Amino acid sequence: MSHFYTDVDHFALLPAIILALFGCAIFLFDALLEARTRRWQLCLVLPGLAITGWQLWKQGQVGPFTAFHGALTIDPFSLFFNWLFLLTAALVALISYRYLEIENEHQGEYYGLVLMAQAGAYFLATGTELITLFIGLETMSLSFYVLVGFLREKRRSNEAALKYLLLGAFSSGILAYGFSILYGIAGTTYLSDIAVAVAARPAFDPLTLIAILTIATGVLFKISAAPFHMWAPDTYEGAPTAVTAFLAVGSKIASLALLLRLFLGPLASAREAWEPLMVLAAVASLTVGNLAAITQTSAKRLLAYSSIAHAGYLLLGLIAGNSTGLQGIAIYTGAYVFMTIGAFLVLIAVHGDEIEDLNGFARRHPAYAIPMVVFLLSLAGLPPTAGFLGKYYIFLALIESGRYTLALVGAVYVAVSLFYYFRLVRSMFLLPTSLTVPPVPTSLGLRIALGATGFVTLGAGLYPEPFLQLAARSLLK
Amino acid sequence: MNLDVFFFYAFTSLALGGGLLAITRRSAVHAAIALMVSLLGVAGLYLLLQAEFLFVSQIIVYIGGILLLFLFVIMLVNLDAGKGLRQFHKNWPLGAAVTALAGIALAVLLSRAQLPPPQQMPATGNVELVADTLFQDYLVPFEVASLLLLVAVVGSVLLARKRA
Amino acid sequence: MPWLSSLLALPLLGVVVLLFIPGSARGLIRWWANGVLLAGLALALPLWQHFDRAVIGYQFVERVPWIPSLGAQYLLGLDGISLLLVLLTALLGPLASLASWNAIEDRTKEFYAMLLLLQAGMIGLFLALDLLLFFVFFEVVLVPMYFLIGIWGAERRLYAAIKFFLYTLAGSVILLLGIIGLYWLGTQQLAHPTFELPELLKLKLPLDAQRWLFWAFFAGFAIKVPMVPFHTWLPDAHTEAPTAGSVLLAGVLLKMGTYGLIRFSLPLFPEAAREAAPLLAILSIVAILYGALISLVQTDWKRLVAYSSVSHMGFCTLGIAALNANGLAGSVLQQINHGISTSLLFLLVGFAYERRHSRQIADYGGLAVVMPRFAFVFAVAVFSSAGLPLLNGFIGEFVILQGAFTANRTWAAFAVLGIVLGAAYLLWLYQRTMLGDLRHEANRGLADLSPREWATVLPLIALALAIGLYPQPYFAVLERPVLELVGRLAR
Amino acid sequence: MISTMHYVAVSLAMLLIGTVGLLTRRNIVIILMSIELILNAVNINLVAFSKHHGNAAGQVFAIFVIAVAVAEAAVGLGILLALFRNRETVQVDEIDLLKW
Repeated sequence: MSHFYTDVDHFALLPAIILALFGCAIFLFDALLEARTRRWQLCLVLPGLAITGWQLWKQGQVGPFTAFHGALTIDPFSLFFNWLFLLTAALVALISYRYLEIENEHQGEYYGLVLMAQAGAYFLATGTELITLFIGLETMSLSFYVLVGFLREKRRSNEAALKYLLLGAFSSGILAYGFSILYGIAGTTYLSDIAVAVAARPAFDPLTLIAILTIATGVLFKISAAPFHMWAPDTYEGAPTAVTAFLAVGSKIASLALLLRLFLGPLASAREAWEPLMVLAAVASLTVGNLAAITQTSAKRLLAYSSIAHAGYLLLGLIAGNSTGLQGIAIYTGAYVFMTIGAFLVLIAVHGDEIEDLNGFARRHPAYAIPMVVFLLSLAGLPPTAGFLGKYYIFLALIESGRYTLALVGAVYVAVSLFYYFRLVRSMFLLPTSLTVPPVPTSLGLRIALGATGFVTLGAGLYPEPFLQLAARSLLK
Repeated sequence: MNLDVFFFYAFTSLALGGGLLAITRRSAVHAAIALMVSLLGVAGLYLLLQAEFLFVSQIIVYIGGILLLFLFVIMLVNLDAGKGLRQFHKNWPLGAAVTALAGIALAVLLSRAQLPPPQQMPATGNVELVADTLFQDYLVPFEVASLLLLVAVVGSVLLARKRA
Repeated sequence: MPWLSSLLALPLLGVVVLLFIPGSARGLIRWWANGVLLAGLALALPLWQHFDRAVIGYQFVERVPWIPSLGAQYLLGLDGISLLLVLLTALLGPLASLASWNAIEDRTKEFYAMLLLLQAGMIGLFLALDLLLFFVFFEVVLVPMYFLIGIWGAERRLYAAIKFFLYTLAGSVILLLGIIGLYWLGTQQLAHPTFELPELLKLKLPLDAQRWLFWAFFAGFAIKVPMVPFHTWLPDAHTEAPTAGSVLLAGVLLKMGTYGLIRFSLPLFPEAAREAAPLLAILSIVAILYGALISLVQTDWKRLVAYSSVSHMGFCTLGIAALNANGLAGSVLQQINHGISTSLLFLLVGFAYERRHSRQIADYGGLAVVMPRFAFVFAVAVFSSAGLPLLNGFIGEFVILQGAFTANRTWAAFAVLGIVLGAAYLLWLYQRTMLGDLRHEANRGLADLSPREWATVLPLIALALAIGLYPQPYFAVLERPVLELVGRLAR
Repeated sequence: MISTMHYVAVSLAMLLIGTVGLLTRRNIVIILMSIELILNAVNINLVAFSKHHGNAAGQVFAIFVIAVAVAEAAVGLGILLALFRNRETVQVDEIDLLKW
């Protein structure tokens, strides 16, 4: 091996290589398949993810290390997020195929793009260098733009993709502008060196402030936090439901990883400058997300606004700034993956986007409706579910750090959120069936995903110890 | 007046003037031409900054590639059919106001900014220097960029192709 | 034998088995659910024998680590206060279920599943000695009750169900913040994280922290009781709920608030409690009088009983506000009494509703002519609720008044006025529904109590008489924990 | 003499022009052009800082930004074509970027 591509480098890059290889294989293999046999693509997707997981596991066996002169860092942080991406991608693949068949858009490229998005996300969790992070982010975002527009015949899907692309590209541009300022400050793009340079500058240094403002704008866009959330509802609504789930989970937590890497890394020393901004964004997200969700008539839009509120809770964990807060973010994101995908997969089973479409669903399909109650309780943050633990840790972190008002705001919005989440329960259980009952696209994949998400959401709530241990080991160094 | 200063202002006015024209034109074709002017101005700035490789890339990739793509699409979908319609959002003052506020804030900050002391560029040629940096320090993004372009190709073909 | 866990697990086991019974086998479902609840009662009753009245602290304690990272445990235990409430729950569960035998035709399986879940949640709540576990049960109870009201309730059930849920939840999230705050202070002082009540009782909290935490806990419990400014969810929920829901809501769920105040708020934050007691008392008196006055003008039978709950729970909180042995012991006993008498009232209203499908008082009148046995039982219920001597209500209210009188004579005077008003609206209700001539032809053919209905009301009547005639055993059970609590409050 | 800060100022101006275009125009192709302007603003910064710090990292970053610009334009125009196929205009009122 030459000196600029060592074994260590290879080891650090391997999961992404595997994902890319399987992605390419899927693109090629697709030409051989008929529409009806396309679900065989899962035979490439799932093994690809499994091998990636095997590599991640091997990475986890060694201690933290860096590769490519520090461009990549394999540490508990990266592993935690990569495992979540892996689970997300697997669940999304499982819930997608029947949905796409019904929508008559079952193309192999779909799975390839899912893997490519995950490969991009890999660099968001692992990268510790600005260009790597930027290119990783763009690879992921680009895959998402295409996935959102995947229902090419549907205008809603086109428009959603276009809106997402325009605002996504804009936010990437602003983010890149912030990166360029960081480079201007430090003369290097490696985060560890930038951290030193930023720490050496005085408090409230103008250049650092510009970098913080622009980077915060860019990243808050990506995690759909207010006031940069305006793309989310339309995009979530127009995208194919399986992609909406992927977007709400994969894209959000990958961008969260980027946000944490930047604000707890190079920008950590400027906390007093960015903390007020984050407080504003968090409170705005909670307010906008929760209040706007109340008035929605579309279940997808409702969940979109609720995901804005979840971004607010995650930011609260960052604001608290102690180890409990980080642990809270880890637990919250972990729970978020399962409960959100679970909720969207039930929407896929309902085969309708409007809240009305859920009417009487519990009578027809209790096996989907009952887990949905668990997901919604978890999203609201009630015990005994995984979502409760996330909120518990976030509140604990805020109280530990003396931010009582923020804790109170967060707690009050739990009650507000229950109101709109339970509008879905009301539709499913308390209202009579609507006249037009669409077919339910159940499939083995959907059932497996339902079982897995339901089991984790409830199981982690009833016996959380293993999950807390995992989370404690992941974000704390 | 120093020649450098003259060129700086000349290229700057091209870049910014072209940009302003590009976002205000009614006709998309005119906008594209204005954008070309702007990008040429930016390329000139690269030259002033002794980034020859980027100067060439800017001209080939942007003006040769991206702009052509724009024009191609404009012709294909007959964008100028919409010329008679309203060109700005109903709530454009909001967008403009937000931008103005952000601009003022950033400008004020920028006017107080202190850069670290400047360094001298190594004496090696620009292309060589860029190549060295790219392939030694930035191998990862280089490899990931291939993924990025692959996604772009697959995605744009997928979206643009007619249903079989 | 892990006695308390079995008590908790039995209804859950019942739910699991129930899931495998086909929904069409209604008879089997009914028998099974009622059997499970009855078995739960049979399991709970011997606790009364085995409970050692001389022991200070908790008995039958079971401790299993649950979330070691947080220091939360699966910690169950009983003292005299919780013993009485557990027994009340164990009794009311099967009665509520039995009363619904014919009333629930639609989605029977789901109904009984919810009832069993609710039973597990209620029992767990009174057994939990770990604050986090307590909070989990506090929230868990909401979901089945939401469905009970929302699916099997009356016309405005959708509104009532979500209103009930939201009000309680709004209080409980603030309670959660209080629990977290206490936990955080505890972690600092005890050097290890814990939610264990006996451990947390060792804390020395500064007055300032006590105040904040007291009011946070208060928010959660006061909405649940409900105390007066927060009571507006109660009439809707009680009125719209099916009979079983009303019985358990009034009989058990309301006690969660008062139980929480006695179990947590007072001993954990004694100084803040002393400060807050006058306000608590004033709110209680307002509740007593306001609830009684509103009851006077009700035209809806069930709504009247619901508002009478506001008034009666006011007595329970007044006893708590007295902060002395009589007040507290009377408060606990009155909670039991209210559970008995109000459940009885709701059961009877339910029986009448099943026959006539009307809750309007004006639609009845002279029922004593066609349903003499019903009228007799209703008389017992009304007398018990109004606090007539020789029945249970009298004992509870009397002891509370003693406590209140010791604490502040004015409070007692106003509370007495409440008793008078209570007698007035209850007796007037009796007169309008049972006495006089049969005004409506539709009422002429009404059948009297069936054996199943007798079975549901007899235990309650017997208990009302037993407590009224010979209350000593209950006070004996309460003596230790109440004195212990008074000791803490006096310190 | 022209300092690095001059270039940074030009870059900021360009960024603002792009942002205004993006937030006020309805023609989607012109919005895409605004994004190109923003990315060019980034590049001016990067190249200027690259000279300032005497290393080529900024120029390398700029190359990647150009690659990203190409990719975004390609996908954006692809989506535009798909949309155009379903409706015959690109003056899209529904794509109101400021709506929330």
